[in-house]
Amino acid sequence: MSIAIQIAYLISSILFVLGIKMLNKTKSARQGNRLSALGMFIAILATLVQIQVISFVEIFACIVVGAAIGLYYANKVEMTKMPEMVALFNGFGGLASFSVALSDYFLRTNVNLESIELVTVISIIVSVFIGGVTFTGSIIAFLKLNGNISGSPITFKGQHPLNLALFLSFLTAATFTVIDQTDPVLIIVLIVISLVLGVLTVIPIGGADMPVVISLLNSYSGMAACATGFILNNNVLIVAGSLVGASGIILTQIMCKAMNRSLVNVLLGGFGQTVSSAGEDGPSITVKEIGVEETAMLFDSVSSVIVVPGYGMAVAQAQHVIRELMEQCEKRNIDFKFAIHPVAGRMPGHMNVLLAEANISYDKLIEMESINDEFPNTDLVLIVGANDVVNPAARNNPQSPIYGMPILNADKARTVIVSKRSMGKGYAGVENELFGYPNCLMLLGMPNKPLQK
Amino acid sequence: MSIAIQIAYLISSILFVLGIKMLNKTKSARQGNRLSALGMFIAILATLVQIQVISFVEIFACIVVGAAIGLYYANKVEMTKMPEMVALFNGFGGLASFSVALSDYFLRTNVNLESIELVTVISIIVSVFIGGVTFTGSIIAFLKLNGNISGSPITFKGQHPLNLALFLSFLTAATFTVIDQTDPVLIIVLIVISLVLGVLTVIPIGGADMPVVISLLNSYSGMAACATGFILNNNVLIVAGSLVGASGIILTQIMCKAMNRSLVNVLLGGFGQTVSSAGEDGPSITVKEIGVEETAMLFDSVSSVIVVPGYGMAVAQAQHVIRELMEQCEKRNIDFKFAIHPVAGRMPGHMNVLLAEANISYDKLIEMESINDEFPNTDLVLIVGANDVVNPAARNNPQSPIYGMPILNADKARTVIVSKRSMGKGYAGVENELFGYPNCLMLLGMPNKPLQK
Amino acid sequence: MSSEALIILIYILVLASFLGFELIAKVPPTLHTPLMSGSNAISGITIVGALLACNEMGYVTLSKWLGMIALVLATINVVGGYTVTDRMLKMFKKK
Amino acid sequence: MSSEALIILIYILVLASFLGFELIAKVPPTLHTPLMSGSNAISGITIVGALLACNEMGYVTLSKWLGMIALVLATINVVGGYTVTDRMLKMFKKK
Ligand SMILES: NC(=O)c1ccc[n+]([C@@H]2O[C@H](COP(=O)([O-])OP(=O)(O)OC[C@H]3O[C@@H](n4cnc5c(N)ncnc54)[C@H](OP(=O)(O)O)[C@@H]3O)[C@@H](O)[C@H]2O)c1
Ligand SMILES: NC(=O)c1ccc[n+]([C@@H]2O[C@H](COP(=O)([O-])OP(=O)(O)OC[C@H]3O[C@@H](n4cnc5c(N)ncnc54)[C@H](OP(=O)(O)O)[C@@H]3O)[C@@H](O)[C@H]2O)c1
Repeated sequence: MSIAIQIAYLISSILFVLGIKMLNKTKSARQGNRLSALGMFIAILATLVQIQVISFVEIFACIVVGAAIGLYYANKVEMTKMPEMVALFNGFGGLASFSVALSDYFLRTNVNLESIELVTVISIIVSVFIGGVTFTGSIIAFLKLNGNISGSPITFKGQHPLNLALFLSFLTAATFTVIDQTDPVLIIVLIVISLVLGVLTVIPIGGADMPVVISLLNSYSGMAACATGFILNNNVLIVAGSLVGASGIILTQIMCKAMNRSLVNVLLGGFGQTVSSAGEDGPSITVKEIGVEETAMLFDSVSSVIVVPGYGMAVAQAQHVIRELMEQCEKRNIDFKFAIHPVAGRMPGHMNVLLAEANISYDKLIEMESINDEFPNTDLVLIVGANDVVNPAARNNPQSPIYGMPILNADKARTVIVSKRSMGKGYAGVENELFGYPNCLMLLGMPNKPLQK
Repeated sequence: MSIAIQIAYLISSILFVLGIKMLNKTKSARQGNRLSALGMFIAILATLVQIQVISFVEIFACIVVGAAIGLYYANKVEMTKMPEMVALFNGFGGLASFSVALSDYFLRTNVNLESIELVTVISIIVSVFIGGVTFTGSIIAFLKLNGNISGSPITFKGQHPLNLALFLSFLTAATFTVIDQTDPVLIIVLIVISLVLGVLTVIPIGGADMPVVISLLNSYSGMAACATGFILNNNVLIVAGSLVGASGIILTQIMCKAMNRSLVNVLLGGFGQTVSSAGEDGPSITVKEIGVEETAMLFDSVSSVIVVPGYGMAVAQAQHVIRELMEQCEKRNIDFKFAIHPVAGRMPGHMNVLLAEANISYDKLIEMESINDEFPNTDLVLIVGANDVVNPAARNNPQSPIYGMPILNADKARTVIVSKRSMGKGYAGVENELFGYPNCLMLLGMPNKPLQK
Repeated sequence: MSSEALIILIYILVLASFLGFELIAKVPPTLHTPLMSGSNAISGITIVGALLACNEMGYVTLSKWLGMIALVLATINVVGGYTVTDRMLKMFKKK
Repeated sequence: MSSEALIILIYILVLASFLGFELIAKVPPTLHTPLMSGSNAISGITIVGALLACNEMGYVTLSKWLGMIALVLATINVVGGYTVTDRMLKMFKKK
């Protein structure tokens, strides 16, 4: 490899690091993402310079096709469909690493007829495994989120022992592959087990837990890129792969912590079944309803409003209506803010993206820690499609499955209006006692309609 | 190099990283320092295993001598003498890198008679330069702080052009060394210029600015270790050296920012001369004095006290008296806290170390940002030997040289008592208008005496 | 690969992982969705491997086809990932 | 040193420097004095170079003496630096 190409790879590694570093401020984030894209461009150019020219036509054809598909989906997808999109792309990334590893394996065993070095064989096996699991796992996650297959956990007896048995078989086959590198049967066994394990580990997990799974699989795709780096002895793959690996793990941790569940608990699956039965025997709550007219009148008499958005706002696409409400309130000098819970919605930062889409300035979105003290001095809290993230049971009721999860203290405000379709439960499947509080009024119906006062 | 030794170096690099990471919490800091020491121990062991056994006696003799000296000073030094100590050790580190580079140079040119590779020659020259500057620069800093030579800036006409000329000569000699590697005259020129430049760049800087200089030189000693790593093609030197290099640069930045001066301004030297003249024509301030008895009486009537320690406390070693005061106040249920300004004293974190020495729990030491809002609700603020860090001119007076520096809002408290020897000025050499405020009382005399009520 | 070369790759792996943890822990929750899609785009770096694999065309048919599949998929991942992240970040505005 | 080996050393330099900046920016002001003396002790890693230089004894007298000087100084830096940092950190107590 010539020194110029090496330096180009070094520069693109630095650009990836800087790009991620600049994501730590909203102001610099966009430029950071562009730097990171520039890094990718440099890495691709350097690689193109390095390879022989014979196959340029095929290469360009592949790139054009890939870029066209990528651009099309990236521009078409709705903001509410982000989790699905990341899942799909992530699956593609995993399959790419998987294919590169296999391509390299067949080249080495069939043409060069060299005995492959230990490190390389191991890296190939790791890359096939992680890449395969990432691929099928992400596709299942995508199908669940997209509603193509049922979002409810698919469990069967002996599931975990079966997974364990498959994993042990994989290890055995891997060991034999290290010894006899050229046996095609062994490599097919490795491929099949990886793909099957990806499916089996994701199907028992409920659709609502998919964001955690996707974030974890994102981390895996980074690790697969790392393993490919070890196969090809290429530093930029290792640097970029490690950064992605770390990113996925941290996001996963953040989500689990904010949901007050352990990663193991999420991965073992079947969440939501025990809870729904527990919810039934709770005392039925009597609520006070409020109509659209009365709500509009209430707004005339307040001076400060905090909006708590939740998953329901995302589904109903109510963010634009809320923007209009905000503009009207600001015309009347009503103080108007948003309280953003770290796991409101179904993806970390979900609400921020949707509200940004509706053209709401990001300095109006206040994070949980900063705004929790302000609720007691607030005249009116409007909860739009949020449920779990304002459930006081997380503070008061040690029996509740969400006990200990940090929540927004919306119940402390003078008046609370909850706008949602029905008395339906949220993600965690628990009753929300807030709805029965004396200062709480229910505004039932699709959240996007009634607010058009 | 055998694989075992390589792995040992890898482990010690990881231990250095973890050690510095654990310094981010007071609780884990001590263990972090020990992990880092363990990393050093492993690196030394690995190196000993690697070298041939012929010279073990000399090596052990050197290690024993060095360890004895190091242990002796480390256990003897007073906590107020920390800046001097770091300066001295830092100089030793620089000289060590300098000697290693030269040792390697003479070996390669005289014995192996090989032509040295370009990268290695350049690394040797860089290591000699940085190591040499670090050595003499640190020694001058030590002598200034220790009072062996005058702390006031030593300036003469043509100082900066002379430094520039020397630096350019160095570059010229370095270029020729790259071409003719074996010329002993050239290498002597390089050595002499490095050592002279270290002296010349530090003498024009005032004694009070030495902490900034030391922190910068600390960064240099890390870079020198890095350069040595390039000479010896050794990763652990590069990792450890980079960490130290980064640490020194950040601490330097923090100090400059908190003093509201640029690094260039510090390094060009001569600070304090213009300022003292500016101070003279300010209106003379009339102050109200208070005696020891009256102070004791005041303490009887208050329910909350914040102590603001400064450089004067360090010099007077008043921290132990304050601890006693704290114990008496706590017996009477008076709320007692410390407000720590980031550049109180003469070294970052200076006050924290001294108060810790006096056995004061670190959760009583509150940082500036957190405590500034509490002053208006505080009955009594006791300023012990601090001056610049509570000077309201930094907020009010755009003409003041310290304007813009963040300060502790001690003047907002109901009553302020200032305990210092005289009406003397602080580090920045400016009058403090706080002393003339209606709520401010002066308790003059050595701060350690009068507080023994 | 010599053991020295391997160790050095491990150094890079370890340092980059530590660095990744430190950098990402600082990203505010507001930006977690763009972070997820942006880092997903970075994982498309495997496109470098795909290009090298395509280059093996003509030698082994299987390797060639696998390389081409990998190239198309990795390009989708890279181009789509960066574009959608940019689209999202463009919306974050302060008024 | 081949250019490949050099580039890899630069990778390590760059990653470790970035990591250093991130880690040290997180150290609270309370611990800045111990940080200064502790990182000073780490810079004594040049002791590894000093040991290797001492090993060249018997070949060139000058190299030998320079190595021995370096070894004594680096040992002072390492042992003294860690000891005094430990002494300081021992005093930080919460009651
Ligand atoms: N953000 C993340 O990263 C993340 C990841 C995984 C899990 N989670 C979990 O998600 C929950 C988020 O809390 P949240 O308060 O934002 O929302 P939520 O509690 O999950 O649900 C809020 C309300 O949205 C309405 N809703 C549910 N599905 C709907 C649909 N398809 N169409 C229209 N409305 C629908 C429901 O009320 P109605 O039926 O009455 O309208 C529900 O009560 C937390 O429990 C959190 O742990 C978050
Ligand atoms: N911490 C750092 O990292 C650092 C580094 C470089 C510079 N600085 C600068 O140092 C200053 C620190 O402010 P500060 O409020 O702590 O202290 P200060 O303003 O420098 O001085 C406080 C008081 O200490 C007394 N004093 C000075 N020398 C003394 C001595 N030899 N013996 C006894 N008392 C003496 C003086 O009052 P009396 O003569 O009346 O007793 C002086 O007014 C800031 O200006 C900062 O920018 C700090």
